[in-house]
Amino acid sequence: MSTGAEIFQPITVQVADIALARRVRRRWWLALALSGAATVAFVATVVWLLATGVGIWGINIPVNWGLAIVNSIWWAGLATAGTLISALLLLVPGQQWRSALNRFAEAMTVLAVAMAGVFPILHLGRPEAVHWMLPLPSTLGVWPQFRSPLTWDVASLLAYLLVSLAFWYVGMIPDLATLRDRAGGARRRRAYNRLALGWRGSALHWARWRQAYRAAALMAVLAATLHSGGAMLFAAGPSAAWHTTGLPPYLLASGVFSGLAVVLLLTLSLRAAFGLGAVITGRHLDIMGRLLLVAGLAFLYGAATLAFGAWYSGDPRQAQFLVERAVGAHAVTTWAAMALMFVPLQALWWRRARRAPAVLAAVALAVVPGVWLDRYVLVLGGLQRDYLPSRWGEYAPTAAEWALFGGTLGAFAFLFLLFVRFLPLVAMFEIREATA
Amino acid sequence: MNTAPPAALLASFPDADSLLAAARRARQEGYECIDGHSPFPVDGLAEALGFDERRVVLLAGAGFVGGFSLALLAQWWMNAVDYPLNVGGRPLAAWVAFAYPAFELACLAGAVVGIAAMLLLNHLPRPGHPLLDVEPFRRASQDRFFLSIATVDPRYRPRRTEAFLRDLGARQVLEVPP
Amino acid sequence: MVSFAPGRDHLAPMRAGLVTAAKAVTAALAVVAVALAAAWSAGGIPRPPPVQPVPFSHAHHAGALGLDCRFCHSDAERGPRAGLPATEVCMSCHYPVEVRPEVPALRWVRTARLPDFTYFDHSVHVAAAVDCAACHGAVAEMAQPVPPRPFTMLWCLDCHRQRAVERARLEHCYACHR
Amino acid sequence: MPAIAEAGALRRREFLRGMAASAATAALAGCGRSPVGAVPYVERPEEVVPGRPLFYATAIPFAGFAQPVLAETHMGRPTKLEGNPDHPVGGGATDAFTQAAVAALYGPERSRRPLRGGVAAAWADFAALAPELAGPGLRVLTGAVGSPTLVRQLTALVEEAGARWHVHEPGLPPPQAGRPSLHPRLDAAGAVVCLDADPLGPGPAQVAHVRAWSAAPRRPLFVAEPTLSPTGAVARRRLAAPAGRVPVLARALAAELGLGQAPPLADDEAAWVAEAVAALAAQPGESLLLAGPTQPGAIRDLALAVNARLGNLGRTLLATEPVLAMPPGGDEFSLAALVEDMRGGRVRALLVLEANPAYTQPAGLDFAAAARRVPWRIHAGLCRDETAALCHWHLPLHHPLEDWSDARAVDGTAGIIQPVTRPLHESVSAHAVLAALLGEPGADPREVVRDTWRRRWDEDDFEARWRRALHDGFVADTGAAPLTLAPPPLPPPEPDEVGGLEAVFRPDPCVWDGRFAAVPWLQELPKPLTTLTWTNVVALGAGLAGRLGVATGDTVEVSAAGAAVAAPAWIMPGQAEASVTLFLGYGRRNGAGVGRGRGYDAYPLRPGPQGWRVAGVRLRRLDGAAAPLPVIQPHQTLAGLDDIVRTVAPGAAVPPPAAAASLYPEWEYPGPAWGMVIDLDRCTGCNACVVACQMENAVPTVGPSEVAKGRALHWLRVDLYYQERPEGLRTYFQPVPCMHCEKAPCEFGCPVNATVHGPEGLNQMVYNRCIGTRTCSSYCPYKVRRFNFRDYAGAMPAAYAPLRNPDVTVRAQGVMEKCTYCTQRIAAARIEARKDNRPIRDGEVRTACQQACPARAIVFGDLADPGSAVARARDDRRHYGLLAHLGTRPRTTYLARTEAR
Repeated sequence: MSTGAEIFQPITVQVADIALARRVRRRWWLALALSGAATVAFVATVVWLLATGVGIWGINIPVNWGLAIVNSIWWAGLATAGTLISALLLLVPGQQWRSALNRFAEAMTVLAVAMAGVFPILHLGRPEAVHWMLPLPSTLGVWPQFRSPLTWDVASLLAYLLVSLAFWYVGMIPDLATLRDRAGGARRRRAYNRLALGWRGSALHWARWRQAYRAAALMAVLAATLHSGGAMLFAAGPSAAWHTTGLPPYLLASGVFSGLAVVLLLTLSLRAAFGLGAVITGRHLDIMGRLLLVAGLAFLYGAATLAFGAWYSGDPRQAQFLVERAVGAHAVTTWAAMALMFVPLQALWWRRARRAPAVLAAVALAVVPGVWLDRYVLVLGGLQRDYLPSRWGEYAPTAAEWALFGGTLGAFAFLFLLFVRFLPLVAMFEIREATA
Repeated sequence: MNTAPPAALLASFPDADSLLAAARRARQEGYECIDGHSPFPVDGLAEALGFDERRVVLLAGAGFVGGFSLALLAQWWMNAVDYPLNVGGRPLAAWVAFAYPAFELACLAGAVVGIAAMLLLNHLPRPGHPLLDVEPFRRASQDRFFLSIATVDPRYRPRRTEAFLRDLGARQVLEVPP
Repeated sequence: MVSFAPGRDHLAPMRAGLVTAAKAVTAALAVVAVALAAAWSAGGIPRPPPVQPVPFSHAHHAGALGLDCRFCHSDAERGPRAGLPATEVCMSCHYPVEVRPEVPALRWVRTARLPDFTYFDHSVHVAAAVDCAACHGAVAEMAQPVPPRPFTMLWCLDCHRQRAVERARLEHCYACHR
Repeated sequence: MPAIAEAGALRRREFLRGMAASAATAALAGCGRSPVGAVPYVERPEEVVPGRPLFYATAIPFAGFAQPVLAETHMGRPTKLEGNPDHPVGGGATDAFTQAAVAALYGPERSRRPLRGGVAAAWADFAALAPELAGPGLRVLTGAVGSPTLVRQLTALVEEAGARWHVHEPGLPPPQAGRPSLHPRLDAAGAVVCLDADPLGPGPAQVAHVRAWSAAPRRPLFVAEPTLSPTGAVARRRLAAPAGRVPVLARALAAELGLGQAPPLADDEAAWVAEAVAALAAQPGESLLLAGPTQPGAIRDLALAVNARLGNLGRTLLATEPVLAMPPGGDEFSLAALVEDMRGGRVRALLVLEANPAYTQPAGLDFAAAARRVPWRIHAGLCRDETAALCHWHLPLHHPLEDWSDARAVDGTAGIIQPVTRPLHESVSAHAVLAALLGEPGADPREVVRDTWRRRWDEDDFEARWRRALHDGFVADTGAAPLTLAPPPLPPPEPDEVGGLEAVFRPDPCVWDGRFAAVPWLQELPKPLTTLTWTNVVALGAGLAGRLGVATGDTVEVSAAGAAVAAPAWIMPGQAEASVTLFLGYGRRNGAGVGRGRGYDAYPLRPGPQGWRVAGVRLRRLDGAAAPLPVIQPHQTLAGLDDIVRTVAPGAAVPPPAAAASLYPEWEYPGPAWGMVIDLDRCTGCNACVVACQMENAVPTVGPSEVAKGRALHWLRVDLYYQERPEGLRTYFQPVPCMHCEKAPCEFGCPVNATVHGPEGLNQMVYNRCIGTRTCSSYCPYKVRRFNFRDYAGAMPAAYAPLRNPDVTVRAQGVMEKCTYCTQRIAAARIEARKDNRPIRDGEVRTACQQACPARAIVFGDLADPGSAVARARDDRRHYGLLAHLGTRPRTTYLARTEAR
């Protein structure tokens, strides 16, 4: 009979040693330096923004929400995919496929939500008063206004961030224990032991842990679903372009779509970087491909439904929004988005393509910016062509806005690299469980 | 070899099944202060050791419900009671609107309470547990499976218990220092 | 069954410490809260009276002599600001017409400060029979009066909410802000 | 408005002196933080209640005519001008220029002290020098003059000192000496035909005309003009005809009525003439034919003859003795004559009094070179402008709000101009300058003015009448004496204009002839028919633009008779294809503050001091990318949406909207329910409401670059829509303030309760609570909310700080702001009503826009009171709510535009 040693040792060693390796590859340092530089630029831009105000952006009346909101809902959308892969699949009985991916998918979620949360604060006219959105007692005696979809957004972003953070950490505890037990030096051992809360794999601990972990997973899924990428902020307003119940599912679908693409990219790069072919097998890629295809088609259906609804409503302004989207100021953006999102995607109908990392990477690399462009058109569409033609206006993002967007990308990469370096990026115990 | 009696005996097993079998036997023998240690959750092990509780789940549920109602109540009090303001001609007690943040905060409360309950019931964090000082026990988080019998167990007898563990098929039996 | 948890718990002091810390923080917060509440109800931390250009005693004029506030602050019932008496008003009592000296304009230091972004009209409050003391305190007993309490929004609201025939009338923003 | 006894006026200025410190601190009081120090009066004037405004009746002269006003002052600083409701002209309304006049008072461009050769000098030095300047060699150049006192002094100067007086008024044709003033009575005319005439357009008489027209705005109005004007915009039938073609139309029209020979016409012209004639002939004696002052005198005579034939003289067209005074002798006293004399060395001393010939001179008239041959050149004006730069002496003049003077309104009614504040700078009164030349250096302007009236009134009740005049703001029964006109002889027909491109000149609707270029509020005021700000353009027709391959914003070169200017092109709806329009007043070089160097200077192309048209123009496109123009409203079509500007046939009703079902509870609105109704039939897009709103609510300007970004801050905007219809071009003006929706989307969008609904139905905006999420604006279907993307208030020149209405909060960077229905006025009324325990009366609260509107298009009041004017307006058949189908329940609603189809 095969003992644990033979089955479990390889995966343990392989994953654990990524975090425990004494010497780090130059590539990692290079990536860290680059993303670090972007992060510094981000911080500098933020300082500039806070010093001079949102006047340095291209926003105006009517387009008073610009890149900041686009980025926010884009990041929030990415996050939902991580939750889906890890939490939702955890609740689906009898599948272990997720085990290889869930850990870094969750990390992606946590970081993405954090990035999504940065923008709403930066975009305030008076960021110094942001705390007025929280129910803090004061001598003013005035409270937040809870009918506002923006207050909903504050609550849901906050909840979503903390829930996914907790879910991620709790799931990591046993693997941190593994790192502790394989760590060489006493200091690292102590550090990982603290992080692992002294986990000792007790049967009772496992039992209670499982209950808590599943509960957290459920909460994460609920939070993510309801938040649906901040769609309420748009759907609840009277703007003809946004005011539809179809918007939240639309944003959710596109969010999952883009998020899956990002997870796929992370999967491929980690797999290549650390030779995790044994852990992340072709089967994983195949399923990821299928999921991406399904999500893409779901989103396509959602988009089609919205368009049909707009046309079928008979409301001239909704129709006009469609036309504006198709042939208006941002027609190029619209069609670019459509092409990027749906044309390369079709390759995934073929099994061979789904198992070819290069193809998968290409598709994912097209989808992610595609969805961002779609968000851009959506946000502008609702504002630049509102009810009164006299108030129709245009908008062009400024350098400051682009810098902030790039900055969050950099910060995301920076933090993710640290995660890869110091934390178990694959759920080892789950793979053990699966292989046992 | 120190003279003081050990805190517990620790038997190591190659795989989950043998640990599970051993745990069942030990229970039959009437041992009470026993525990299993595995690098992944072994189905049925806890139950085999007599674990039977749903407190964590129930507390998480309570957290969800409590969080929801508390959030709902707080919003209603702030917007409809303490400082009622006509906001866009909407109702003062806009339950549908209040439900949205309430639900999100309920999710937060549910997750946090569930996890907190788990940690408290498990007496975690506890980085200083004596088991962690046992060199071979490090495999418990990697590829080994252990059964521990505390010396405080009424059925514990130094020689007999060790022998018992050995014929359960333990690869080795260690003494956990006090 | 009992989980294997022998005596030596390195973290016990830490947990205990955490608990005590938590208690301490809560207690501190409570104390601060109570103090602030007391400060508000008692009218905040009273500032020492500033040095005025002339040693004028409200206690003497309003208290001993029993002058009506509006004798000097005559604008209180005519307009938004209570106003300060023109020097000629002081003169009219202190000097007979023929020997009235030439006096410079006095530069008083404000003690009652209207908060920023608010518009207050004395005349309508006088018309509504709000006693001067309600805001300015027992001036007649203070030689150098300072407002008994900071003019916070909550404090204005308290009064508005009680006095208004119909609450919304005086509770809405434009009652004070523009 | 308190009666101002003479003593009171004196004491006022004394205490103003004493109040200097407090006035300064009071200026800051508007900014929130209250000052630490408090300085009471030593002796207090009765009429002053700190924190309550005082109103004084006075007047603002514009192109020689008095614009009667009530000046609102806070602790001695004027903050707002309202029309004088008791005055026979205007009935309490004002135009945009008058609204902005108070801003000009504080303008940082005003010169601070007398200058000699550019260095600071003393007024006394000039006073000492003045007598020796008087004499035959002295020339005085003024703009149009209507002030009796000024006329008296100038006449004295001419008669006693042998000086000569020249007049140059670039924006308006001066009345020919000896000819009567004509006063069209639009209120009496049942049908009006305008030949290149723009009675409703900007100018000294705009308020009077618009008010008269608004008596019944749905009357047939026919306009033929080269470029779209406000009058053309509201016309029932408009013909785009080159200015050179208008005389032909005039003769054709006359011929139809039996005067002279009918020239050949094109079909559309013939059709228009036929309709116009029919309308005129339909109501003889109650119709009116107007030929524009920009048309040749012969055509104006022809129009007069036609009116005579129709029996309109004395009924719809009154003639009076000239209101403006002119030096006898016509051309001999023109600017050209002056330049000629200067060049000939016949001028020893030149005094330029409130005129700017160095900038406003026409083509080929080199004023500067000629002036250099004058030994003594003195300039007296508010700013150190282009002309001042040429002069040895520059004497800063008082602003009318600082000065004693008198003036006559367009109907001739005289009024006394009294100071409402202490002079801000070392300036003098124009009367003092002339008095000095007349040998009375120390003359007190007040006494000079009193002298004028002493001569008119008998001595015994002089003081009483003087006091009364000051109190009322005008002298009763001083209207110009009517004359009976003999129908003039039919002028001989002139040869028709040869075809080709013509250029017509128009004063800019916002900075006029350039005199208002320094006022930021007027610079940022959208031009009514283009919504352009901060610059001027060359307007040309779409067809011409197509032929030349010119797009809006392209730079084009307009050249005529050797001169050429380069300017941005603007494709103008309703422009006659054969003519391009150049707007005067831009390209200022000196003393124009923020207006300096903006736009292009069209004067070098102008054929004469009063040239309005130059033929044989060449136009070509210059290379270079199209410049982004600071336009307030880029989209000026209705995009096929018919629910924005509703139109109805005469007498028809707007179909009532389907009752918008609502899931929300009905809110109780106890007490006054404020609402506003705006009549689209009456609005002529004159923009007076826009500036009035800015002055009342301390709305800063943001500058051209921010306007181009779409960040203009006007609380009240006048939307402009063009629509090509089979019956011709239609122009719609739609004033859009905040709708104060009862189901306001903005409010539920705000996360911090910064905008909520008040018990009186006001959509309240609390600046100090706002954190700037801008959700409210995203949710506002009307986009009436404005955001402080930058610290606009702080960026205004400090000189304007005292202009801020102390009853309004100064908005900080990063907060939303919008129309509040002038809540400070509502608050004042509420307080007064509460003090004497009565409800607020109808008409007691008037919003700034309503008060300024000469067309009475805006009605405001309590909807809960069925008797109120606004409630009655809501019962009108034409009543509708903008985008009411959204269920927002707007409190601001409209009366549909009536259109005969």
